[in-house]
Amino acid sequence: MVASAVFITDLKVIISRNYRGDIPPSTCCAAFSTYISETDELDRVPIFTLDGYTYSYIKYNNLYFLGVTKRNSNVSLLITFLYRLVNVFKDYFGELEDESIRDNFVIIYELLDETMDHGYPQALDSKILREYITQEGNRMEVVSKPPVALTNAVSWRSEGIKHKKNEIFLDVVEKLNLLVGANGTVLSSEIIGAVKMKSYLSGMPELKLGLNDKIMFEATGRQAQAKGKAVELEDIKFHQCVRLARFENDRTISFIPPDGEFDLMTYRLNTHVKPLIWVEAVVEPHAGSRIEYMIKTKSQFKSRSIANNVEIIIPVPSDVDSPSFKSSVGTVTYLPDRDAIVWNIKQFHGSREYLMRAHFGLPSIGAESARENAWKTPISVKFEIPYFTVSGIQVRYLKIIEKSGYQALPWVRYITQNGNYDLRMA
Amino acid sequence: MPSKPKTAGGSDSRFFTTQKKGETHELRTDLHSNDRSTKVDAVKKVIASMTVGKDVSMLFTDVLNCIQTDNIELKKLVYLYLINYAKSQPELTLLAVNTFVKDANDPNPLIRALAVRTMGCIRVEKITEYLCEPLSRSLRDEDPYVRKTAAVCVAKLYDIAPDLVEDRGFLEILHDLISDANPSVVANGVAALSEIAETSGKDVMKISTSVLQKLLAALNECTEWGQVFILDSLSKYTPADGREAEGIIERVTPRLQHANSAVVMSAVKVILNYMNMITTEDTLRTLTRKLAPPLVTLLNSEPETQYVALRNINLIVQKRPQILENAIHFFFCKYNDPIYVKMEKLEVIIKLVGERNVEQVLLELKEYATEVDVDFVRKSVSSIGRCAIKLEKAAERCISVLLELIQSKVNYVVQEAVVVIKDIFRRYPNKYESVIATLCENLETLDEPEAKASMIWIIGEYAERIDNADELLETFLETFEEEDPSVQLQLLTATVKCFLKAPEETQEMVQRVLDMATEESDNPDLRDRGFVYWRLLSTDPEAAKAVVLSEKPVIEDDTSKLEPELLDTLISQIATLSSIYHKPPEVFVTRANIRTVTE
Amino acid sequence: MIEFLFLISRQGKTRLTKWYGNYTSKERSRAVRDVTNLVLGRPPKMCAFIEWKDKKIVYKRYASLFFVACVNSDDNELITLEKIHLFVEILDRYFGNVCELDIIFNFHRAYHILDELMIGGYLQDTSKKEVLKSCSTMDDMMDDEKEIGAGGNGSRRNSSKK
Amino acid sequence: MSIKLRDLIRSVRSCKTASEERSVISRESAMIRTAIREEQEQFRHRNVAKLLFMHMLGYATHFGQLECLKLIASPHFPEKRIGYLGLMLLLSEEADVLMLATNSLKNDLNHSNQFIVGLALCTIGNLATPDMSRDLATEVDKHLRSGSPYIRKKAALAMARCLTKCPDMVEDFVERIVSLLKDRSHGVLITAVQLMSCVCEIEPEVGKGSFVRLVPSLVRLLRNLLSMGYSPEHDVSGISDPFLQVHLLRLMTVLGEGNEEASEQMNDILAQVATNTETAKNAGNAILYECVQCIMTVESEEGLRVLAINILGRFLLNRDNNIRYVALNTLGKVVLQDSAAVQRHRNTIVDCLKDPDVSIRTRALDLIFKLVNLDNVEGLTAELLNYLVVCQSENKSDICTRTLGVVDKFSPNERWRVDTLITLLTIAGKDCDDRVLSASSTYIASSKDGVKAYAVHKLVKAMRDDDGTQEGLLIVAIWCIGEFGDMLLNPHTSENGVSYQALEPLNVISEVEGVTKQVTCTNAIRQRALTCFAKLTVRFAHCDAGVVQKLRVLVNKFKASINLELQIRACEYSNLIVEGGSGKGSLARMPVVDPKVAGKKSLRGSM
Repeated sequence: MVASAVFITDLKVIISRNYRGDIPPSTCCAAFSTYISETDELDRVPIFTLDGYTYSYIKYNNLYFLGVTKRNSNVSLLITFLYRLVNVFKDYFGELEDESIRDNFVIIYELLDETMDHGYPQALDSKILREYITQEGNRMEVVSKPPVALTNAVSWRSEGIKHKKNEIFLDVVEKLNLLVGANGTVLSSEIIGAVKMKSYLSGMPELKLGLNDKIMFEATGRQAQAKGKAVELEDIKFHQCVRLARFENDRTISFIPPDGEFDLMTYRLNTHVKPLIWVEAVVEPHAGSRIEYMIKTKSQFKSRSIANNVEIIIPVPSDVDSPSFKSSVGTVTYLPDRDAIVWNIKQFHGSREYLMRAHFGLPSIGAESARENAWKTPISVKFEIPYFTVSGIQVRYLKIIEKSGYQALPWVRYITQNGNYDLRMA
Repeated sequence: MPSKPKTAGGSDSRFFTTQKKGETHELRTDLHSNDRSTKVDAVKKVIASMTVGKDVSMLFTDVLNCIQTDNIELKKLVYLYLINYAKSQPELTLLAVNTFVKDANDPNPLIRALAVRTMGCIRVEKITEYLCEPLSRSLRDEDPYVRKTAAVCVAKLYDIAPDLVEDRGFLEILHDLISDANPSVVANGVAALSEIAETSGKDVMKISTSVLQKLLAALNECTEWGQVFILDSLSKYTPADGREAEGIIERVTPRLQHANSAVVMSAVKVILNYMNMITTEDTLRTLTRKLAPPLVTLLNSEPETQYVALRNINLIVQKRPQILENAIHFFFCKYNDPIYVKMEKLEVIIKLVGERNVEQVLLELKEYATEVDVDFVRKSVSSIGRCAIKLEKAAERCISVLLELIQSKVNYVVQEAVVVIKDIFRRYPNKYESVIATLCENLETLDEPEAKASMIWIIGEYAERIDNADELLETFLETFEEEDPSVQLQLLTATVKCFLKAPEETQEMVQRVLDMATEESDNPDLRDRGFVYWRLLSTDPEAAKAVVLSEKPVIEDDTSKLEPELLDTLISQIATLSSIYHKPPEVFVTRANIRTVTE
Repeated sequence: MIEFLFLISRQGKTRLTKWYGNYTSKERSRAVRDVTNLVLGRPPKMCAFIEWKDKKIVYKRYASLFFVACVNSDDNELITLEKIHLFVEILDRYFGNVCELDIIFNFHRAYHILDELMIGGYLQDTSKKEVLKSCSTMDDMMDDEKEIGAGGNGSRRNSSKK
Repeated sequence: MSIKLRDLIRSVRSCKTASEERSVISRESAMIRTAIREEQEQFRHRNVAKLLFMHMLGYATHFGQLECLKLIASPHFPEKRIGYLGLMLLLSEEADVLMLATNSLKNDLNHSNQFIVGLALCTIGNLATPDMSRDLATEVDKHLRSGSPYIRKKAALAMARCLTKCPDMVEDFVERIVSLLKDRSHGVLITAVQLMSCVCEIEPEVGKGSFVRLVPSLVRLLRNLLSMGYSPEHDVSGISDPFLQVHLLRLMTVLGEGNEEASEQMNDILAQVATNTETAKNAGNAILYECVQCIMTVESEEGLRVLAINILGRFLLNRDNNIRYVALNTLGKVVLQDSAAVQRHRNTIVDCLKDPDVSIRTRALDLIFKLVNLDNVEGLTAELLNYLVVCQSENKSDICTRTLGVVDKFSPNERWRVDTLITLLTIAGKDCDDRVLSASSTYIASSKDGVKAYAVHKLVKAMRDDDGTQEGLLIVAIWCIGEFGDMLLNPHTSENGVSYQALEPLNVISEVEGVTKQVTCTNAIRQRALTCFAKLTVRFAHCDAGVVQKLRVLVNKFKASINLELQIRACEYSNLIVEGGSGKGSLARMPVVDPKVAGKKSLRGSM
């Protein structure tokens, strides 16, 4: 059992669905609101039990999605369900906020009815849901039937899809997570990769994706290739369309794709990478009058690559005034709502080095609380390097077979971005 | 203009307000309208009021009146209304039964399923009987969508009328559904049976060899949610032997690659539970290697999922520390992690720390100990001490970090450090007393009982090495009466120790403390302790020495380790609430407390 | 004596806070949070008094707004309700059928009015007429001086009516 | 460019989320900080107004404090007005910059425009520090005799602040206040009366001494109000100036308390108010409520007091919760003077414990604790224990402590006392504090042996029935088992016919061991259990060797515990109870607490 009831609330219930009738909804919602408003934000936990009722919630914009249960439920499933429910709503209504919930309460009730039954998640694929739960009011004439996909082994794709042009786009996106200590050593670095697809293929195509996967080469006895430019992926997660047993067997990635956009797979690699963009900061505070920053940055990748839209975000105290900047390249902006300055460099070529100075006034009447945080927040960097992956992963082939025998072209792009890319300040 | 809602009457209502009247009456008229869209709009308005918590039960018959319709949207709304108010109007609800029965025979499977689903949600005992016939037909419906809905409906019915379910043979039909050709029907059948098994405590979810094969086959085919239901029921199954366990594990392992973290967690649960039965070293090693990456990957998911994962990893590393022995750096805190994630990461770090990585861990902990959040800082400081207790070789290094932190003079850092240094002393007796002097410099910052008690114990234990031990105790004694009992107890013991070590100087002091503990206190626990000392000292001082000053065994490093039996119980509960609380389900799954009069 | 006075909207937004007792900024935000929760959490038809710490909360709801006063525990709760009502009546006359929006956009005027009605938590006058008269004279003095602009645009009455 | 206040409010209102709001405010706040740094004078007025708005929403505005000072120093009225408003809202008494305002205030107090003087007085009345009060009191005093009632009333309240901050100045100014009572303006009168009450509070001796002779004037004022015809300016629902009436009554209460003569002078008017006040509306009830309090506090005649109590009785039956609340509240104050009259309403009061309104319940509870006496203790304690079951958990601790006070004072016999305490622990053992636990153990230990045996048997049963969560119950039970465990080995039948079977020593031990094994078991319980085991080696010494052996194992289990107290106990006790050890005598039955000590402790904690 997963949930007795699901609430969507901004501390007053906007909508709720009591699946099992074994909890008092208004009491539970009141108890939850009290918890949120009376517990310091820092002391809150996403799962808690009060008077025998357990509350698990996630927050999206100003909305709380809350599941309540009386039993020893599978909370992992519940939390995942709530996130997926948010995705379904986002897909249906675009931006998700209290108004879009209120404006669409009828359809939301329908969706709540279809996505969960008696506390068990059922169907959360919005593409399929859209086939029989639609937003158009004039549904009286054509009463739809349940899509076959709903109960099919292939629950993510309907039959009879047609596209004029059969195409498929692959984006290999790698995000670099990096944490650099105050003394300049790399504390942890990790690559989170994703193969994102946009599929516009007709019928029920069978796809097979080939990567330069070291383990696959080894498993199939191609030691030479394994030693070459192969990549060892540490953990791979697949979209539900991929045949996991087959992959487990011979590392073949075979699948019938959903139509449109989806993430085919994500992978994780734990390798020691040199920080692609290095930042150093020297800060000189003069309490009650002013504060000065000197920032140095260096690109540590090959000079023929270019990092685009680089943003170096440096924390500053929350009550500074009169910002002034001097930099050898790019633009610098003070963002008071983030208590930070952002140094923006549109194009950062490899193997370059730049300097920036910032100067602020500080009010004579101090508030210590305004400053504390500024010393502990790390510098963070955002960037994007096209035609490049840190791991060296490559798509060797994408075979597409459909019984009608059409030809389809796969398009592949590679890109590296920042993930959690933080450098602690000294 | 803003909305100016009505106020609770009286002459004040003219302030901040505009009036609105006769809403209910208007709705009632509209519900009976012949115009379809007026009717739909009226029902929508009723539901809207219901949604915001207004009581619209007085419109029951009027809404029920709309149930006969070929408009599926309207039908759904009326059904929703029924679910909400059926309990308050059981008699009137009976009037809806005909429509349900009719809808359950509708040519459209969507309508059939809707009827069955809704009937199950109407928890009125009177209608359960009418439910049986359409339900048993739906369980054999040609459309799998209806069958899977009916399967869940059996569980709903069991909630209201368990006898009915057993008498009418629904359990057998459910069992048959596990062999259904459609994987979604299998999954919901498993969910329903598992729930009934849990509620009734009867073994209705019998997994035979053939059922097992069906489940494993469905595992590859059904939706991600269905996979979780099946995995969870597999985790409760006990394989016949190691070979069978290995066989099932082999079929389950691919699930570790699923993008849905709930599927991953449930797969981990099955594997860990079955691993106990596996004896082949090779297989164990392979599994250990396979489990680590998916667990680490969970740390890249949403914070709530991370929290669930971390609480479970905490159990997993206690059960099988090898799995994540090389993964400690994944648990280092990110600046913007929520505090609840950071706290759990600290717990895991302490469980994974070893001689190879302790240097790096200490640097991290020191960094955390200067952050802003008080609870996190305190836990970081105490974690440094726990490293020392765990790793003898690193103890010295840990102590020096703690001393550095004490220099910060931050009140709660000092107190936390004192508490944990006391434990280090007990783990490595007579080794690090050189730091006592530094601790004594910070006496006046101590205002929390645990820190005070710790410091007093240190003074008593090392009295002969502290020049003015008796004076220090003396200062604490001045406030004896106001102290927390834990501090009083330590003062009592420390003073007695001092007296046994140097009777001349402390004669008067020990008399005073014994007086306060026995004559002037009414705390029976403290008095017991006081009288025991007093009687010992007055009858046989040598025996007193043997009792009080005897060598104590080195403390066990058992901080936050669970008892093996409990740990096994919890491992079998991975992904559930029980694994979050680290408590067996019966501790927190209680009947909701008696309602208080406020409600 | 009134320790502090709040106007809180039904949504929990603070519309006005006036402190007469001595509270540090930490205590202030804590009190706003606590009292807001207490008052909004009360079901309707309960009595208008809540015991809070060693003080007493006296509140009254006017449509979407709660007027909340904190008084000493031995103060006369019933007359406190009348004081609140007096304030509301003055606001109503000043703005002409006052609504929450008037207070939101003219919170400084509400403060000015309050300062003519109470000082240091004590009642300064019992006549609506007196209070309104001095407020309007001062408003005229504002208009006479050069227009500086801090929300002083537009005429003072009905300035926020649609 | 600086946006208008209106536009800022608008854009904040259009924010959907808290973070959106924060971002709008932070950006605006940064602009204002820079504007302040650049001394953009033309926007100062507007910027402070915006800061007021941000401040109200809970954002930092410390950097704007100096701007307020600059504004009040301006010659222009609009700037002064917003400056003073800012000063009063953005600064609290601690703000260091406040002292810089003294000079401007002094200047403005001498301004020719009375409204500017009024702003300064208002600021002093709301915000003055002790230093400012001392510096400005003479100036304020001057205005007490201003020609304008507008200034006089403001000066009176500014004076109230100054005197509160510097009570030593009361003597210098007290006589000046007296003359204010001759004023005709209601504004000046009400401020004067409040100022006098205020003075009586800070310096009761001086205040009462100076004002008591005014009682006839106060009575006259009140009489005039009662006889006054309709006056639209001061009437509230047909009652003439209820505010002034209430505050006059308040002042009279203070002056009449303990003063026969003054009370005598008030007698007639109080009777008149009590009988003639119209109670259809809240304003009338407010006066009546104040009047009742006055009657019950001053040295009034018996007949008048009866009248007052009857009014409260009527209030108690009122349908309006507000009125019932004040009735309960006032009955609580007068119960000690006239217990019998209040006892008459006992049932109504007990019923209030079931009211859905927590405020009513709290008042009723308070009152019930005061109503308890030797005659009704059993009935009322039963009601209290019932209430303990259902009340909110945060109140339980307090109710336990106060119930202990009742038990202390009114127990009819030892067994009732033991029963009550054990029931209390069974219901709220996890909420009650140490005093209740200590007292419970002490009372059991000091009872006669029959009651002791009954108690320890009963506790074993309660402990067995508990799910391991009522820590306090377990602590008391375990202590009693350790101390009187030998009594468990015999069957017991109490006077009320409850029988308990004899227990086997090993069963007793495993009951306690069972508690220590529960997941919910705390170290506090384990510590007590160790002492219990050690003592049982003596209580069960005559039993077979296996029993003591079992106890030794249990004690030894914690010898390496990371919990300090557990380790100390385990180590010490294991040395004490070794085979042939000489220290066992020290574990013999403990002397009973000197009742004086117990009394002292629990009294301190009781009410």
